Amino acid sequence: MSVDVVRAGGSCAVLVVSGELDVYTAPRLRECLVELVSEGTLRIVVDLNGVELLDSTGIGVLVGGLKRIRTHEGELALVCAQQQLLKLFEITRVNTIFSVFHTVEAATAAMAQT
Amino acid sequence: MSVDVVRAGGSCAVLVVSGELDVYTAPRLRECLVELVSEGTLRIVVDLNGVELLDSTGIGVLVGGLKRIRTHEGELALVCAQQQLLKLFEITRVNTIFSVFHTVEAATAAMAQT
Amino acid sequence: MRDSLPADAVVLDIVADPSLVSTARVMVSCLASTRRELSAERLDDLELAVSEACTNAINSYGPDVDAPRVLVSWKEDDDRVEVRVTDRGRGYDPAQAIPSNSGGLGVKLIQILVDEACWEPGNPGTTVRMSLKCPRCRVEQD
Amino acid sequence: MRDSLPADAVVLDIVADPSLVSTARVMVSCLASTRRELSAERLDDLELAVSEACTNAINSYGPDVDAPRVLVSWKEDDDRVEVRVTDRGRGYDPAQAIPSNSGGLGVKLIQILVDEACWEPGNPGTTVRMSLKCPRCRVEQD
Ligand SMILES: Nc1ncnc2c1ncn2[C@@H]1O[C@H](COP(=O)(O)OP(=O)(O)O)[C@@H](O)[C@H]1O
Ligand SMILES: Nc1ncnc2c1ncn2[C@@H]1O[C@H](COP(=O)(O)OP(=O)(O)O)[C@@H](O)[C@H]1O
Repeated sequence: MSVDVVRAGGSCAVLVVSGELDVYTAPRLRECLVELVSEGTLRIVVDLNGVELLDSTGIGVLVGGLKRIRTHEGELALVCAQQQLLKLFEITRVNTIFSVFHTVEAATAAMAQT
Repeated sequence: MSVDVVRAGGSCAVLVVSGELDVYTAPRLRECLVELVSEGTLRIVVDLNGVELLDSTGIGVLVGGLKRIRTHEGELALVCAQQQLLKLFEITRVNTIFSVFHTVEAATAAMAQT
Repeated sequence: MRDSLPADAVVLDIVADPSLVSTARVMVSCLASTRRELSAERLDDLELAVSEACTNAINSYGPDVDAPRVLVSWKEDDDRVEVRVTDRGRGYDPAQAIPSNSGGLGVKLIQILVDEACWEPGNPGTTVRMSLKCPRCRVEQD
Repeated sequence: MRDSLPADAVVLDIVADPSLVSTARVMVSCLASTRRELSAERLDDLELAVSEACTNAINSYGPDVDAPRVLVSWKEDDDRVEVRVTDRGRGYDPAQAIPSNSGGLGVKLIQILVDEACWEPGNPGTTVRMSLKCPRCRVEQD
């Protein structure tokens, strides 16, 4: 699993995640989210299009990140166009708490309006 | 492992092998070679460029195929441009008994001259 | 820990460590993709279920357990495959589990992703048995 | 068959069947690629050595052996990894082996592909220990 942070101007960042997001690798994403929020990045887009596996621990980290950022009145959106992950978001009802976009462009555009 | 037989006109055939050629899959290649030789195909090119793993059992099948075809005064050539396999041919000295070409075209052209 | 496993099973025996869950996934994925007719989607489902089960098995051990291990086994017949994940941790009875809002995602996913899932007490620990209906490969590929 | 294995090893226990050699390879390949700094070439070398060792272990059993099995274990420290392949077959002593023209490719390959290889008698059977010098991954990847 790797996480690349791309600054998108202002208090916005895109996190490009690739590989497998599981009980072993998810803590690295959590650290990254915590660090961004604590330094004031309050608009975060997590790009999951390069993710090959996402399990409940990974989902837990995303939900935790969302909660954390919302306590600072920020926002976190997901980018995902993969059928397998979209199915997972539906099963777990994660799609009811996150905004999910197919492309980074759509997500950052929506973010800019909040 | 999969083997596709491509007729190249006359008594010549190209065997396109892909996947892993090991103790489990090599017998399928052996059967294929035996069948071709027994029906009179005496110029065979084995294209190994799609092979991801070749072990000593696979090499044994190739050597066995060469021996069989030579008793019928035919010829068998290998196609391979992968460093890992070329290294293996060198270590095992298989390159001293086979003609190894980088492309199918080079191999069939050489075959046509025998 | 291995007595009740069928004699012809494939068994992976790992230290209960998060870094080894990927090894359990690739083992099951290799077996499933080379030996069974399964769509890419069902293969992903099985991999994810194995991942969840291993995570729970690892989490079943307290921090002070000496040499905690997890077994992942594969068994198949003509109609189905069964993957079992066994731990000797604190034990789990899904009938007694208290439904909560935050947790419970892993167990729920396992139940949805595979055709049949059951949890057996292990005295100590737990074995989760997950099975998928699928025919053998006509020609095995790799 | 497992008594002499280190407590923190990863162990794969398979039926001695050619169709399962690929599973042994992917297990070792996953462990090596996620945990160690190894070039693609050395990774291929290790996979091939494991393949050869498993093939020999499977071939060590006669056709009438009941439930023959092969163990593949992984063990690592800061400087090196060791893969062991254990069978309970007819036994092998490389010092006694008769060099031949046709055979002997598998054993020779193992010796060339890994940094150190040795064969130990198993009473019955054989364990081949293959080790590769390589550092741990700085950041583990997958
Ligand atoms: N193998 C197991 N051993 C012990 N407890 C388990 C096991 N599997 C599941 N559980 C229990 O079931 C609960 C729900 O698990 P799960 O659905 O994976 O969600 P979470 O782990 O996020 O709580 C866990 O908190 C744990 O108490
Ligand atoms: N684990 C083993 N158990 C018994 N015999 C073995 C084992 N490994 C190697 N051998 C012996 O060593 C010989 C050489 O093996 P190898 O180099 O793989 O070539 P081949 O199998 O083609 O003869 C085998 O024929 C076998 O007799």
